[in-house]
Order: sequence, then structure tokens, then C-alpha cells
Amino acid sequence: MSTVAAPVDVLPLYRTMVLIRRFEEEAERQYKAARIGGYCHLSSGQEAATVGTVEAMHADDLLVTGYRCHGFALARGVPPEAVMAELFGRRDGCAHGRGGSMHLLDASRGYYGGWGIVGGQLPIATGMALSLARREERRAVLCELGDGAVNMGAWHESLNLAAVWRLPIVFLVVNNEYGMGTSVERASAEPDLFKRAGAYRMKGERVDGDDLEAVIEVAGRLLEEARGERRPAVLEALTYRFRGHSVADAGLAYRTREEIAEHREADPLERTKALLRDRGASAEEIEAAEAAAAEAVERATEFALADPAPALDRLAAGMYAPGSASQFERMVPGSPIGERELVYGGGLGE
Amino acid sequence: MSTVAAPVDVLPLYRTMVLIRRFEEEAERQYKAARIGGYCHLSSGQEAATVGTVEAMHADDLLVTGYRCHGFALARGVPPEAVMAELFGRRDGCAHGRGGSMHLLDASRGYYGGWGIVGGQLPIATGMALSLARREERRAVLCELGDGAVNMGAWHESLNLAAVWRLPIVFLVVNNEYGMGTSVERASAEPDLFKRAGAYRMKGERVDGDDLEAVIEVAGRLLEEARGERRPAVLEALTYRFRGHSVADAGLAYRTREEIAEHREADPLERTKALLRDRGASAEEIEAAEAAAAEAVERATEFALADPAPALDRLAAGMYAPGSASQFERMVPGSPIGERELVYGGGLGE
Amino acid sequence: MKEDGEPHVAEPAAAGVETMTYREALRLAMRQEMERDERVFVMGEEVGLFDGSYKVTAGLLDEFGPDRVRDTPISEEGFVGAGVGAAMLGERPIVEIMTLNFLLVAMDQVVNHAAKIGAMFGGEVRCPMVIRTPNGAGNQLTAQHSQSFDGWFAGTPGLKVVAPATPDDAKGLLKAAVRDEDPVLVIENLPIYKEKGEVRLDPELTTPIGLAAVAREGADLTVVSHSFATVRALRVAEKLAAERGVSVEVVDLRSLRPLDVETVAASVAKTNRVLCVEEGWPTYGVTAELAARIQHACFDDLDAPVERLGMAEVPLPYAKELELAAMPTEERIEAAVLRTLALAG
Amino acid sequence: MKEDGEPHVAEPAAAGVETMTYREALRLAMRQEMERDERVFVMGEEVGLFDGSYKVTAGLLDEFGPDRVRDTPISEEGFVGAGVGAAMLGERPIVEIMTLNFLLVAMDQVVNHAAKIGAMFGGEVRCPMVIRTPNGAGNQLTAQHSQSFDGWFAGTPGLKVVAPATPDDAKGLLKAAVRDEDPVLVIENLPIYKEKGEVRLDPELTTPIGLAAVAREGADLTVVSHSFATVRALRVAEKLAAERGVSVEVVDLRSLRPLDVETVAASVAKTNRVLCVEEGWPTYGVTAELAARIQHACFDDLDAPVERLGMAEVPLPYAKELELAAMPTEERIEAAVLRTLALAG
Ligand SMILES: Cc1ncc(C[n+]2csc(CCOP(=O)(O)OP(=O)(O)O)c2C)c(N)n1
Ligand SMILES: Cc1ncc(C[n+]2csc(CCOP(=O)(O)OP(=O)(O)O)c2C)c(N)n1
Ligand SMILES: [Mg+2]
Ligand SMILES: [Mg+2]
Repeated sequence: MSTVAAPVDVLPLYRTMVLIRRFEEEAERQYKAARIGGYCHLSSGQEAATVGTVEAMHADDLLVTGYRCHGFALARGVPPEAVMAELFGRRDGCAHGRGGSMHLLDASRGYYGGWGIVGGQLPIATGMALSLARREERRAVLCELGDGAVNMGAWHESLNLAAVWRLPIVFLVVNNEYGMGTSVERASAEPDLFKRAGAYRMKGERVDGDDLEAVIEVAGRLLEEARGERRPAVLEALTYRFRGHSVADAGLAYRTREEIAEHREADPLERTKALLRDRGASAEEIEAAEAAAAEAVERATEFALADPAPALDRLAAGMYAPGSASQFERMVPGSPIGERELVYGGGLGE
Repeated sequence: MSTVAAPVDVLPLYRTMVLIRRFEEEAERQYKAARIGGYCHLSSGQEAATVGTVEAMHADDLLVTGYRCHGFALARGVPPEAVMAELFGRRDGCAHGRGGSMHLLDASRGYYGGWGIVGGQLPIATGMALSLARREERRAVLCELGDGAVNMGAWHESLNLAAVWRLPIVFLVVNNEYGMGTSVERASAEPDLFKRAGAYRMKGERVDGDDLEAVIEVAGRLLEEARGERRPAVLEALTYRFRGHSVADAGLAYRTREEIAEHREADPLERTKALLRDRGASAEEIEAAEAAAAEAVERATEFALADPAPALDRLAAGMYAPGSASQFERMVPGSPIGERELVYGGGLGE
Repeated sequence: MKEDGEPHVAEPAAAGVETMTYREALRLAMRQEMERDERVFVMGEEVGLFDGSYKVTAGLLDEFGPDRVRDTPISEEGFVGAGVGAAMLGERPIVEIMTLNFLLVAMDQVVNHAAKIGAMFGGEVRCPMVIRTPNGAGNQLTAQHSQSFDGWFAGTPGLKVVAPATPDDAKGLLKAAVRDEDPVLVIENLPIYKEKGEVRLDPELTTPIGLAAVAREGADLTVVSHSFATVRALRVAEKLAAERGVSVEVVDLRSLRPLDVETVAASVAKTNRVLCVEEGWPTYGVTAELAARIQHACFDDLDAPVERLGMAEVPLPYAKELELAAMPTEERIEAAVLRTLALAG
Repeated sequence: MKEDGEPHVAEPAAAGVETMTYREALRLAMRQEMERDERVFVMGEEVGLFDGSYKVTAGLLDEFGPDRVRDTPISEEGFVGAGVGAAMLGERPIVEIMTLNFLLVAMDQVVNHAAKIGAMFGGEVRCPMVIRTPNGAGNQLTAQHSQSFDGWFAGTPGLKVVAPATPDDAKGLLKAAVRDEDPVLVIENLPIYKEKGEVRLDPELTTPIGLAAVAREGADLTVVSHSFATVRALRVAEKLAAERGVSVEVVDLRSLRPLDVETVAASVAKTNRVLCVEEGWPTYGVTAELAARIQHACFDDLDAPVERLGMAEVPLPYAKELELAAMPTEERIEAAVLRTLALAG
């Protein structure tokens, strides 16, 4: 992936942005077709912030996010097949069908989830940065959170720990103006969220999250300071969520159609396409990128449709580490109905 | 009590400061004599910050503190007898012997405790301010906490709520340089604690907590802004804890004898006595105040010694409101051994 | 039949009866209590402008305004504690937590503060607050969003915990909780919100805290349950009566603290066989306490061991098939009932 | 006699045996594991410069330095979560929480994060962390500082929970926890820190997780307990044997999840009478699960109902007399044993 210095090759990034948009449109269709369940949070409108920050990461940096994570997983290179299969709850999903939309991950790519409790991922990402620091590795953690998460106690404790211990971590606040139906102004006494970094003598910057190149530049700079000087930072990316909070929310109770339309005018996909043209990309190249993205989504859906469900006799798989089954052997007598078959016989500790 | 404008009558305040010092010296003696148990946190060295801030409160303002609260209770006018009896665990203690040193209170004086979980009192005090705001009363809450408590998530959530809802509350950070054995610098990435108010667009001020008049002035001003304009604020009072964290801690593992000696040089009691002399108070007046304080402590101890222990057959008293006993009647069958006598027969709901 | 278990409940009044969902019954209770008492106000994430993430508070903002239907930032520890403080000054806050899972971040305020106030301060102050929140699973919400910690709160002296199973009790118990002088946790449930039932509209009717109900009379076996597990159990009971002539009595706990052991024991003394069902994990759960109480109170009445059924003890997986296999579905309850009867010989 | 319950435990090795306190045994375990494995580090409030608020970590800072004995700000949610993150990358953090009461502010990180990782991410990542913390009461620390929530964690699938009663098991179980690939909560106890006992020094000896011990053999009645309640029970057993010729068997659970029901059931099958004792509140507590398991596994063996004893169900009062009345003291355990025997005949 590019370092800060290198010139940005926009075309592949544009393709990834389109991939995310098309992927989530397909996910919504499949949700309506009842092939995807649970909560499903789309990020349409946030693609530049997503792709730009991940582009600024090194291959060995670590990524931790909240539950609105389809885009981050795809941008980090998790195969669309594995992501769609996870949304379908299938065996070959990136979490083997056990996590779903909110709990994507791919440890082989340094992506450690995909977390559903607002703010809960912050202390964990901070601990990962602590581990990198203990091993004196020149790597950093990028931890994504939403504008609503900055009011959780976990934000405060994590930022203070990261700063007092000088940990290599960048807290990426994706400010899409709302936490469910609550605007930033109604939730945060300091609505300029990046300024809250000051409470920890930490650097805080704000960027137009829909400006791909600007995002890459500032994210790259902050990540490099984290890697090189162990300087943690807050990066606030201003963007907008086109859709509702989740596919279950029409997203109109707390904002006007006009407001949404206005933001759609400035769709980051269009802005990036314009940038490509300025850079001399041909219509053919652009169409080819868009077609490639569309095909990738098609392949992902086909894969997910064909992928089998997780084995029913493995209900307890993964819960405990291999070898744990013997620790639980003596717990069986008098257990509640079903435990024998479902848990003790369900792959416990395998 | 005095408003901001009125000139400060230092003599009675000096008497209260001496009362606190003598009271806690006696408490330590009684602790060593095994008449007081549990945790016992002394505030020697912090008397000016304690008495000054309470002096700035109006009679109908509300006070909430942490567990280092003997001084605050006495300054607020809780009778020394009731405080000492509580430390002894006696019937007529301010919490009827059920709270002890950490959980003093006196609702009749607007003192709502006396809390033992670091930071736990902040959301509660914030809710009291919310109640005052809902009723549009011109009153404020003074919420005390320590320098170590500013790193708890509860601090962050409470300050944000107070600011976004514009609540009448002043968060008093008693910065005595250490949280147990951890110095402010080792715990807080922003060691100028008052500056953290900025993360909520809240006013934050710092005062020499050993300067009685300065404390009264700034606390009075901030409380008045809270009452009148619903402007919450943070007030950091710089002071020093002469003794260990609790009577069980010698207080030397994490600081030098020299450091302690240096601070004892600037004992707020001596500074206030000097102030009194400058103001023309006679040696007799000063001695009289000191003697009065000493006598008050003696009376308190005598009272506590004579006060009976709480009735043993009332173990469950207070846990639930009157009338609750009938709700629990049907819970008795099959209950653990002792519940019948100790709980259901122990004043439950009376 | 519901009346059997609740002698103290007044008869349906002039106000009459109406069929509505559990969700609507909760809303009716809040509206009635807010109209009755100025001190009552609702606070939580998305309770106002968004109409509640599960729409329980829908419309209340327009009716009572933003001071009494207060949207909060995402700060459960902060606003649960704010409820505690307001209650200590005599307010009657109803704090909504979006789902029980999120109460974990506010655990300290509930267990170490709200529950302690009465006793720790010698009865000098009280904390008359209500916390409302749904537990439960079943919509593929996965491991972090599909839990029921009912027993943890029911095991905390100083708290009262109720978990209604019918719309009428949802209204009656929420109102009783609001009027109670102690902190009361009202445990609702996600799938139960859409369940319908007759609700007695009388604004003065409440369901007493600490009183279970015999939701269905039967002779062969007793199922003890609360919240959505009771809804499932009643369906199974009807099915078994129709298809196999098995007569199942269903005791709906309604309150978990205080726990009405008397009603449970009376039923077991009659049927001699009992299955305890809960939506959450049974080991160290609500059904553990039930089994402990029943084996003691009914030692000579039991023809078979007390059986328990709940959610399989794994963090709930996302895949629909796996989730279904783990839940205490009607199929699993039916099988458990038959097994308990079989065990009895 | 201790060996009876633990066939899998290797014999005392050359390293020999030494008498030390429970506190020293924990320290020895940490020192041995830190010497053995670079990835092991200790983190918590006052564990370093202050030598630990209960002195368990005393001296470790000098020995291993501030990176491996890390003092933290007062931010339990933050540093427990930091332990989770470090463990996910393969570290072996030992997080000390000053007392179990304070774990309430970090509940979400333990229950909704650490416990979920293995299953929720399909086994792709693990969380091999240890959380050490003392429960218990008895020093007039009052309502907010005298609690035992052991059952809440033991009831959380994804966690493992141990609660040693002897110095040897304190060393053996803490070491087993450090070497385990899953999150393990090691519940210690305030009054137990000063208890002395023989400790097998062999750095390779661990006490297996999930295995109870018959701490004392007896014929008339079984007492099942863990942590400090076991210490109390053993004293009562000796006293009753000496004074009344009553023969009490004491089963020390040692692990709460997994729970060794086999060893408990085998004992009850022999004695036919059982009293379950815990330091915390029994209703919805550990003894509730024990009673539920025993009445099921030993239905035909019991001559009397399973009895339970724990802390009286009130927020613990400060006054010494009241606190003493509420605790499961040796006097109360003795009376409960006699009552359980009487009931039986
Ligand atoms: C502790 C907690 N409280 C509440 C929720 C429910 N919830 C899920 S997402 C969300 C809004 C978060 O908004 P924001 O942080 O801005 O992220 P966005 O959804 O805009 O990406 C809420 C309240 C939760 N998951 N966790
Ligand atoms: C949540 C929580 N964690 C830890 C403790 C243990 N503890 C009690 S006092 C204290 C230090 C607090 O220091 P500070 O806030 O500076 O107040 P001070 O003691 O100096 O008055 C700690 C860590 C606690 N009571 N609550
Ligand atoms: Mg947002
Ligand atoms: Mg301090």
C-alpha cells in the first residue's frame, strides 16, 4: 500500500469505493430477500473516508472498527466472497457465519473486528497498540468509531491510556453527523470532536472525509507519527450517511429529505470520479473499474448462495480453545436439558 | 452562609478547619484503638479547600462527595457527634452506623453522601443538577472528586451531560497530587486537570486550594454562574494530603519525607492563622477558636462512646422502602438458612 | 384463569378492556403515569425524536415535550446515574436502556449505587427509579446483542426486578414500578413487544410486585417461566393438551425479586413434576434459583428432579440455523416437557 | 487428603514444599510465569510502585520493571479492555482488579468482549488473558466494597472462573490460568490472603481447571464451598469432629466454570446430606446452581433437601455487630450443618 510520500493511484481506490457501494446495495436486496438477518448497517456516502484511511495503513498495521464495517473489511482486502458469505451466515464467511454483519474480521490482514457495543472496541484497540509498543514494533493501530461513540466513558479512558503510555494508535472518528437519530450537536457539548483530543494533550485533526486524497494524506501522516514517534492522535473525518442507521431505519424521522439530497449532490463517488477525469483517466478505464466492482459483487453473491450453512453439530465450536473439552467433562451431570447434545457434544473446545 | 460579595469572616472558618484537623487526629486514635474499622481516609492538609468550597455554597445548594468526606460533612454543619458516631458504627450516626467513614450524609443539610466507588458519585450529582434544572430552581450542586477520579469514564460522561444539558453543577477536583500511590503526572495525560473542562466547552479554573479566601472567591463565582446561568464548571483545587491514602498507608512508598515536610511547612491551618492575625484577630480569639474545636471533638467522642450499636434485629432495615415487606412475604419458602430471621424478620421494608 | 394467582388485584374497572400489543401497553402505562405525576419523566437513547429504537415511547415526545421525554447521548453509565441522582431528590425517572446488553456498561450505577442507597445511608434517602430494558434473542443479533442477565439483577439485594409476560402485566407492573419507592428493573423482551392481549385500561390498576400468576391450570406438570418463555410455554401447553391430552400448568413468575416461591411451590405440590424455562443461560441463571427453591420447598412432593431449559450455553451465533438450535423454542420446550414426564415414570 | 480429589495432579517434585501465605503463593506463581514466558505481564492500579494495594505483587516491579509490572490510571474499563486487546495479539496479560466490586465498571469488557471473542469470530482469534481480583467481606468495608459476584461470571459462557481456597491451589490455579488459551477470572479473597499452607514449589506444577478437591473426607454430611468459605468449612468440620463426633466431608470446588459436578455428586451419593456455602449472597448465587445440580444428579441419594448458606441478603452494613451477623461465619456454618443433619432425621 502507498506510503504518505508516494503519489496516489486513484483508479484502484475508486474501484474499491464502487465495490463497497454496490456490495451494500446488494446486501440490502439480500436482506429484503431474507437471506441476511440481524442488524445490517450500510455506509453509503462514507466510502472515501473508509477507503482513504485504510489506504494510508501499512500492510502490517492493525485495524479495529465498530459494527458499520462492510466497507472497512472490503477496503482492507477481505475477499467480497468471505464478507457476503458472513452476511449470509455461511460456513466460509470470514467469521464462519458466527459473527454476521457487525463482526467481520480477518486476522491474516490485521483486521481484528467488527465490534457491536458502542465504544467497546476502543480499549481493545488501545491494548493492541500497547502490545505493539511492548514489542517495540514500528506498526500502528487504526481504530474506527462513530461520532456517537465519543460520549462513552470508554473513549475517555482509552484516549487517556493511549496518551499517558504514548501508544501507536490513531482514533478515527467517522463523523456522519448522526448517532442513530441524534445529531452531533445534541449529543456532544464539544461538537468539534477532534478538539477533544486536547484533553489528553493529543493531536487532533479534522478532514473532509469525502475528499479521498485529503483523507489519505492526513491519515498517512498521523499513522506515521504513531509508528515512528509513538504519538497517538484523533482524526475526525466529516462525512454523511446517505441511508438510515440500519436497513430497518428509513432515516427520515430526524433529518429532512432536502438535507439528504444536498449531501447526495456531493457524493464522494462522483467527486472521486471527477478527480479521476482531472487526472486524465479515460471513460473506458472508469467504466472498466465500475464493471469490475459490479462483477466482484455478483461473484460474492453467487459464492454465498452456494456456500453451506455452518454444521449444526458444531454449535459450541470456537467458544473455548482446543483442549478445553476435558476441563468441562466433569460439568455434565445434572446439566440443563440440551446441554449434553448442543454444548458438550457441540464441538466444545475443538 | 456568605454569598460571594460579602466579606469573609475568617474566624469561624478557621475554627472549622481546626475542628476537622483535630477530629481526624482523634479518628485515627480511635481507629488504632479498634473503635473505628473499615477504610478511614483522612484529609489533613486539605482543610482550606474543603471549608472554602463549602462556605461558598448556599444553604439550599447540594453537596455530593467521594469517600474522603469527614471534612466536608463537618464543614457542611453535620454535628461532630453524628459523624463520630457513624465512624464508630453507632445507632445515632448520620447513617445510623450503616455507612461508616466513606458514606456520611445529611439530607437535611443537602449533603447526599459520601460515595466509595471512584467516579461513581459524578453521574449521581449530575442527575441531582438535572432535577434542580427541571424544577427551575436557583440552586446548584457541588460535586467533589479526587485527581485520580478524572480518568474514569464516569467523569467524561457526567461532564458531557452536564454541559450538553446546561446543568447547575460545579465539579470540584481536589487535586492532592496523588491517587493512592499514583501521581497526577503518571495518571493523567493532561495533568492540568482543569483544562479538561475544555473538552465540553465548559469553564475550568484552578485555584490554590490552601488559600482559603481564594477558594471561597472562585467557588462562589462558579456556583453563582451555575445557579444563575446554568453554567456548569470544573474547579481544580491544588492541595496536598499530609497523611497516607488511608490510615493503613504510611504514605512513603511513592513520595519522599522531604516532599511531605515541604508541604507541611505551608500547612493551610498556619496560613489561615496568619491571615487571621493580619486581619487583627487577637491571640485570645484564635486560642478560643482552637479550644472550641478541641472541645467539640471531645464531646463527639464522648457521645459516640455512649451511643449504642444499631439493633441487631434490624439487619435489613432501610434496604427497601416501608411497605415492601408484604411484597417479599411469598419469597420465604425454601430460602437459604438464616434469611427468615436475619432478612425477613430483620426489619425488611420497615 | 389469570385471576387465580392474583387475589390482590382489583377487578377490571369501568374504564374497560382493550386488545393491544405489549409495546402499546407499556406506552399506555407511561402515558398514564406521566399524566398522574409531574415527577415522572422518561430518559434514554432515541426515546424522543426517533420515537424509541423499538418504538415503545413513540408519540410521547409530542405529548409531553423534551424535558419529560429526554433524548440522551450514548452514555448509559452517565444517564443511569443521572436517574439515580434525580430519584434521590424525589423525581420518578423511567430510564430506558435500548437492550439489556448495554446495561453492562452501567452495571456499577445499578448494582453498586442504586441498589445500595436505602441500606447504606441508613434509610435516610431512597432511590425510586425505574429502568426499563428488553432482554432476549432470536433475530440474529449475535453474541453481544442476544443476552438475558435477569438473574444477576434479581440476585442483588436492594433492587426489585419484574419481567411481565402479558400486555396487561406489562402495563400493571410498569405502573407498579413507577409508584414503588425503590429502584425497580423492568425487564422487557424484544420478540414479546409485538404480542397482543387484553389490557385493563383503568389507570389505577397495577399488578402487585412479588406476586406470580398461574397463567394456565394443569394437572400433569408445572412449567415455571417468566417473560417471553411464558408465552412460549403457554403455546406448548395448548398444543400438548390438544395433541396428546397432556395437562400442563404454567406459572408465570412476573417478579424475579421478590420471587413468589409460594405460588410455584403450591403448583408443584399439585403436579409433582416441574420444568423451569428461561430465555437466558440456565447455568447460574434464574432457573438455578428456581430449582434450588423447589427442591427445598417441595422435597417430598417431587416425583422427578426439577428440570431446566434455557438458551444453549454459547455466545449466540449469527447463522439462523445455529441460533434456532440454541434457543428455547417451542419445539425444545415441548420435548423437555415430555422428557420430564417420562422421567417421572 | 487433598490429593484424593485430584488424580491428574503431578506428584510434588524435587523443588520441594514450603509453607507460605496465599498472598505469597500468588506472587510466586506470577514470578514463575513471568520468568517462564516473556509474554506474561501484570497490569493494574498500584501493582508497581505501591507494591499492590493488598501487597500481592510486592517486589515484582523491582524484579521485572515497569513494562511488565504496569501501574495504570483508575480506569478499569480501559485497562481491562487493554488486556483483552493485548491478549488477542498473543500476549499473556494478568490484569489485577483491586477488588471484585470494581469489576462492575469493566463488566462490559469482560462479559461482552473477552467472553465473546472465541465464538463470535468463529475461532479465528482467542483471548488468553487472566483477571485476578479478591471478593469477600469482613473488615467493615461496607456495602460498596464487600461483594462476591462469583456466579455472574461463572454463568457467562466463554469465560472460565477459578476460586482457590489454599495457597497451593492459589499458585496452581493462577499458573493454569496464565497458561490457558481462554480468558480466566481468578477470584481471590481479602481475608484469605493471610492464610498459610504448604505450597509445592515446582514451577511446572499447576492445578487443573475444572477439577474439584475433596478437602476433607467425612461420612455424615457434605459441605460444598469455594474460596474462603472452604477455609471456614474445614475449621467447622474439625470442631464438629472433635466436639460432637460429627463427620463432615468438605468438597472444595476450586473451579466455578467449568464446575466439577461429578466430584460433588460422588460425595453427596456417599453422605446423602449436603450444605452449600458461599461468601456472597446465595439467592441466584453459586449455591443456587449447586443445589440445582445436586437435586438432579443425586435425586435418589438425598435424605434431606440441599441446604444453602451465604451472606445475609442485605447490602453489607458498616457496624461491626451487624456485619458479623450477616456473614457466613464459622458459628453460622456450624449451626447450619447441625440443622441439615437434624432435618435428615
Ligand atoms: C453501549 C451501547 N449503547 C447503545 C447501543 C445501540 N447503538 C448501536 S449503534 C448506535 C449509534 C452509534 O452512532 P455513531 O457512533 O455515530 O456510529 P454510526 O452508527 O453513525 O456509524 C447505538 C446507540 C450500542 N450498540 N451500545
Ligand atoms: C472504580 C474504583 N476503582 C478503584 C478503587 C480503589 N480506590 C479507592 S480510592 C482510590 C484513589 C483515588 O484517588 P483520588 O481520586 O485522587 O482521591 P484521593 O484519595 O486522593 O482523595 C482508589 C484507586 C475504587 N474505590 N473504585
Ligand atoms: Mg454517526
Ligand atoms: Mg488524590
